[in-house]
Amino acid sequence: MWEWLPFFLEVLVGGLLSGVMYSLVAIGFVLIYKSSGVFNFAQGTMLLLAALTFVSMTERQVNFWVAFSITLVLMVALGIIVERTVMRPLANQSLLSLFMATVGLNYFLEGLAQGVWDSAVHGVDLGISNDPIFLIEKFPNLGLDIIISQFDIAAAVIAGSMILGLTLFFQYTRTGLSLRAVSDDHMAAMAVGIPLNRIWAIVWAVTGVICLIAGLLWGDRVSVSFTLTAAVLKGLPVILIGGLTSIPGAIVGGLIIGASEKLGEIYLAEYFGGQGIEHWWAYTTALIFLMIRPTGIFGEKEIERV
Amino acid sequence: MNTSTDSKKPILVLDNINLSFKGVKAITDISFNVYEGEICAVIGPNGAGKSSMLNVINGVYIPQEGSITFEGRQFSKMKPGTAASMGIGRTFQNIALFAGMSTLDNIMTGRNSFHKATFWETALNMGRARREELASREEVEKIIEFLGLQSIRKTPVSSLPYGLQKRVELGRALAAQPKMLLLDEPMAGMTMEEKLDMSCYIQEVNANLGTTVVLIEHDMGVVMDVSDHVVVMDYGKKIGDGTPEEVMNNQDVIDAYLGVSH
Amino acid sequence: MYYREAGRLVKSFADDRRMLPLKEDRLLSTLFVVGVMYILVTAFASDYLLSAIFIPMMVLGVATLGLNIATGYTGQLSLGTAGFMSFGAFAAFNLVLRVDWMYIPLAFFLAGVIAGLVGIVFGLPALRIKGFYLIVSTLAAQFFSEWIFNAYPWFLNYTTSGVVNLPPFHYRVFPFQELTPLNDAFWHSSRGRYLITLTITIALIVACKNMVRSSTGRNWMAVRDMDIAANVIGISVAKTKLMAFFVSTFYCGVAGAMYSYCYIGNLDFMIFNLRRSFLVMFMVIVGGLGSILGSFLGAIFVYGWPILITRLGDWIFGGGTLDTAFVENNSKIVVGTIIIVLLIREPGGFAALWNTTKQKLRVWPFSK
Amino acid sequence: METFPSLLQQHATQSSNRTALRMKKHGIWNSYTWSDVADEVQKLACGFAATGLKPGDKVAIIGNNVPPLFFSILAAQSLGAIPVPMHADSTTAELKGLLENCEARFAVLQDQQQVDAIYEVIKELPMLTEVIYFDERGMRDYDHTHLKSYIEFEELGEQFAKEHPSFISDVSSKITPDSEAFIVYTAGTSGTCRGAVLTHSNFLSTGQTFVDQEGISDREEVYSYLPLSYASTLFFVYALWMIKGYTINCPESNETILADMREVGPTMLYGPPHFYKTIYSQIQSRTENTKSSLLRRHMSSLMTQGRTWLGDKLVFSQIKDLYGLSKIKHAYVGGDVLSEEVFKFYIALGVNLRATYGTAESAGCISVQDAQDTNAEHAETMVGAPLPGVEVKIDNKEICFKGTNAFKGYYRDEAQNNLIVSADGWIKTGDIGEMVSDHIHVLERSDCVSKFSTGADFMPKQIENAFKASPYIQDAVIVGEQKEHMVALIVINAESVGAWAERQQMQFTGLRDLATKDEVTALISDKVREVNSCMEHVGGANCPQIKRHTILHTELNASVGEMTRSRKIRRDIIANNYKALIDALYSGVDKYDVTDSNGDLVAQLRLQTA
Repeated sequence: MWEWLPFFLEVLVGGLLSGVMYSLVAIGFVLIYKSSGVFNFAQGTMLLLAALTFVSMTERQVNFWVAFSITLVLMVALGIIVERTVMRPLANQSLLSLFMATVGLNYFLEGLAQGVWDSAVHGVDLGISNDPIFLIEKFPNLGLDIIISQFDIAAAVIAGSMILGLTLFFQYTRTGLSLRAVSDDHMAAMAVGIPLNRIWAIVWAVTGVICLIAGLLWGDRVSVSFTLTAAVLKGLPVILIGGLTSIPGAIVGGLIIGASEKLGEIYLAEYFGGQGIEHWWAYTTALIFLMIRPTGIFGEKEIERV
Repeated sequence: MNTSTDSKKPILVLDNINLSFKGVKAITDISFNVYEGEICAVIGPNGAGKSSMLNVINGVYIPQEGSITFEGRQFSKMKPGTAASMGIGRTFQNIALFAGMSTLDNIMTGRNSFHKATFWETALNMGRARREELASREEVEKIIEFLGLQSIRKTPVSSLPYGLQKRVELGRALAAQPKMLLLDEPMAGMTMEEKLDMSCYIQEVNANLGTTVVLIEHDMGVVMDVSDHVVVMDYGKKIGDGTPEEVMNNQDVIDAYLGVSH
Repeated sequence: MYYREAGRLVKSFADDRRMLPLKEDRLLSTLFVVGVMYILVTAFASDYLLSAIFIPMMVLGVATLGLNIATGYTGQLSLGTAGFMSFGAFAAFNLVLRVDWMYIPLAFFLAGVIAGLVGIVFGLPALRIKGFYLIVSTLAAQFFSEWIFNAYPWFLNYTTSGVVNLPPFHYRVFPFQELTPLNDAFWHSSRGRYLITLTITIALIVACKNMVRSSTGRNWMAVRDMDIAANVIGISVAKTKLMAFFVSTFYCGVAGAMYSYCYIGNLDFMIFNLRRSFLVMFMVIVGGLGSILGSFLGAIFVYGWPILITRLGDWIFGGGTLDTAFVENNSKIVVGTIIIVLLIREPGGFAALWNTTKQKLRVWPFSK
Repeated sequence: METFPSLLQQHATQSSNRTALRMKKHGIWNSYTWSDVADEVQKLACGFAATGLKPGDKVAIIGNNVPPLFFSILAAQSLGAIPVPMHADSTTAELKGLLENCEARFAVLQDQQQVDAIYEVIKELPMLTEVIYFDERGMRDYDHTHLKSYIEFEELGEQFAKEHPSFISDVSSKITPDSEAFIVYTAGTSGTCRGAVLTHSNFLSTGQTFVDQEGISDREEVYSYLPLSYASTLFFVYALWMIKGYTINCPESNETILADMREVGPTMLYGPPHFYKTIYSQIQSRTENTKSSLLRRHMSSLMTQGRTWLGDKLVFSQIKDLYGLSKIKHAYVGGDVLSEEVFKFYIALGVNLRATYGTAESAGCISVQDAQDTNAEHAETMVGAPLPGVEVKIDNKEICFKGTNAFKGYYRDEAQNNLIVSADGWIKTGDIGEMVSDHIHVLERSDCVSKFSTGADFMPKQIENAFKASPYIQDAVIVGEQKEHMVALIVINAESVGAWAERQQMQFTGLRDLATKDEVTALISDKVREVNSCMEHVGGANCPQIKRHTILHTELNASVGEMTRSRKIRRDIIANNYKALIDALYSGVDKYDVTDSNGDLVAQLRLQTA
């Protein structure tokens, strides 16, 4: 009677693994939301830009690591520039206009990325083998007959370690503490002499890095092209489920979305006249979560002072 | 108007209200009555929970315990909408005007409950919508005249000086023709003349329209002049309740006030 | 400067709440609408101008106005505009297809209503979810629409290609049309479609103006500016938000219907994608949040810029030198930049610029 | 020969549907046609009759110029009673004095404010039998034994009308041009008020000649915000209105006077100097606020070269429009002298501004400027030839007149009558002047010629006007009577100085603060030196100088009598109120502390030496 279980687990694990990727991207969102108080809509394109830059260089026979580091520098620079030229002038503006600014930025970067490089579809090869692993062979005693994509694991590991690093960094370093102070209350943070601008710069730089890593991993998985941006948009339901300001929330949210997506696709698609529900399923999941908990799992309800 | 509260029947009864945010007590076991047609001042040091008290009365905050009885209807949790529809008007400590609109429109929104026309009636500017607009405008103009706002009728409120904004907010509350007005520090940060004007307006509303007024005020002078009934709060507790004179001779009140500076 | 304003006595409240209080404005706008838009353009504009410039600009303007009602007037962010447009488009198509007495304008109207109802459904979360969280709901609407019309071929009348050419109007523009000299063919021609679009657009503008100058609009803006205060003075925030969503998506729906019928002349769910939602949002930002005029200025600019570039390119370097990719990226960069600059310098968008100039002229030669 | 009631009947019959009166209320302009006016007057008249108003009774009319008060005046007059207009915000004491002096039997009040003013003294005025108020607001809890609301008054009237339908017309038909039409109390910069008794013909015959001479049409839009308590207002607004039947427009509130005037766009305007001064100062300071060099250039060249065609199209017609002056055909300034600079400015701007000359005793008008005067040397003080039917002579420097506008005498003040009315009917105006080619040139009010202790004369008002020309200076008071030199008390114009201070990036809280700022004191000191040097220029090296001056921390206050209601300063009262300060100025100290009643420091004034 448990014959459905292995397959279920297989799907679940697959989902969770890809969920890790979402978490990675989501953390980028969360960091910026904590510091600048805005959902950085441009992240998708930043990611595309990173991947595209890297690929275009490697395609031009630039050594992998050279290309990697150049892109890294560029992304960091981009992050800082954006913070200087867009976010800072708009500091303590309404959430709406901040968001719209990132939307505009997104459009701008899109034009830039495809203007500088091109809008063709590229493949990335990070040299990670994509052979499936038959769990039953590796660990017979588990007795689970599941196939897991090696690439997914690798990606998950990279992403996971990155997440871990970031989490530690923002949990324990001074910058991290200041960041939390900032996200709690800009004014107060400034009052106690926390250099807002530096925090912002750092955060945006870090986001740049995240974009590069995620961009490459994703690029290898589903090729570098415009579709990346849409994929990144999934970061939105993720952090909404997690609660906009919570790093752990981002991780959990990522896993939830990843899993629910795969499961939904396998088990529910048929009830919805065929395939393709993954486009909206994630958002519906998020919606359901929000209806139950309007501020996400880890997000806390703020009292409206009047 | 009258000073002997016993002869009057209460319009608002608060029965041991308890309110806390995330475990932090804001209001503890507060009970008091507000009598029909009186001006009741709620006073107390900053952070005594006065504003929270008003927020409880018109349902912005939901108290964990206690009940609110307004005109004989008892509520354990009042909703802002209900409060408004029952005739409770309100102004806020830090002005809560609609920044994007003119003085006129702000006061007009105060009359929303009189507008029965559906959105499509307004879209087609049909008879009822048009009539209601004109009727409201007429009423609002009376308020504008009463508060002397003629010269800023069409000025966006965001560009008005503080004192005037407070007046506009009062106007918006009046537009709903409330039975009871909750005024949260209506004279805070005003010049002496502005304060005098404001207290005149409040007293006239109370006298001529018979509106019951509950107001929070720090300026003891003003409180003593205008109010028939004073409730004193400190650290979320009620420490005094009675006529101004009674309250002023109440030892707890004196102690509490020696602590705070004006 | 621009008008003499001394000696204007407002003699009644009715006068005072006119759409255009100054009679010069009334005169000019009537002249513009009747003289220019109806007579001159209809008479002399080329097919290209009509079907590639005027019609799409008006249609997109209406969509922008729709989004503006939700976002600009009520402060509810929405990324589902294109999705709602597609609901309108498909509704209109199926109404005309399946109800044989259906007249085009009626179909458009009902399409709007249906889109509006969908809008309410996806707006419902707004009652529980606040502010920014809401966009997940609208995104869901967007992707849901993209999916459903793909997943259920019934909507496309089982066309395999995914694109259907629209059924001919069959004398369905208005009753007793057969009695008029203007036949089916005319209404299919760019002129006919232009006239339909123009008329509907103007009607929708007037309706919107009526709403925003009445209690409806005031409640929207109250909710936008400070929903707690709105609630305290007795405005039902929930009702107001849903109403705004309905009206907003109604406009988008009608825009969608016109988009497919009057502009591209076929029905294709691929074009109502997220990117289009964003284009419309750009139009709102550039044109100006909470402004009817702005909605159209924005639409004209964002839609017109690439065309302008291409034209200029052809004119300077000779035909077809600028490849579409360049034009596209160029306009992305330009529009993106303009959005950011506007948000920093003039959050009110083009409309605000226009109004400040007007104000300057009023107090000319003084500065304030 | 007409009377006010008969004129009303004419308009009511001949042009019944033409607008007689407009008043902005609740943001819109409500109109009364002539037949409306007639009806209202009829109602009120019946009310009066019903409550026993007899011909010759005095009716105090207390309030601003709002339609109901116009109607009350007409109503009283059509019963042969004598309206006595009084100022809306007079103090209780003032009102009591006036009411007693004129033995008013009726008082018509605008609203609660006036009721409050006389409420407690009603009992002390046995003569006063009926008190009627118009505005219901705030009146509910008053004891109504001595009060009647307009409503109940009107009901009595209707009752009466039923019983005696033709009563009013009968009575009004008996009124002759020579019967009393008004008692007007002289605002008098000098001491106590006296009631000048004026007849219908005083106003109407003079008015008729005035409109003929000036070509006033019956299509004029007249803007009227001035209280009706001045003879000049009664002449220029009320009398001319009744003669020509044009339209009067009244503003919504005192704060909206200028804004509403723009909405009206009047074709005819009468105002005292400070009204024109206010607009002038606003234009000046707004000009300095703009960055537009174009505007600056044109403005600076305006006074020297006048208007160029371009300048007019680009700048001046716009400015006129902004202040509702673009349709002006006739603008009159009266009651006092408008400072030369301001006067010249309006002329240059293309506003047809004419100085008029008149006193309460002359029904508000003796003469008006003509083109010849406006181009003359001292245009602002050349007030034209006497109106037809009015004679003027100079009797040892003092201007005297007689003629159709000569009043009947002061009410119950024989002594004063004998003092100013000579046996052969010449009436002393008390103003010093000369005839320049049979045009009157007003030099100074006699009671304002001051003497130094040295015995030398000086004329403070001329110097004060020189100061008032500056947009930064609202009022100036020159003191020097029985002293060896002059000192000046200056009141700065909060608005324009404030704007100026903002341009200098100064921090300040208000007038009180501005008045003691270094920058401001410097600004004013310059002006003082300027005035001194120009006096030297005119009067030679050894002419009197302003040795010391200070900026007051507040405006002069009409309610404590420092100014007349028309904002003419009352030097004697000011000298008295500010005695300590003035002594300090003479004593030579350079600081003066102003303290309030309980001794707290209000402001520390800076006493400057020029």
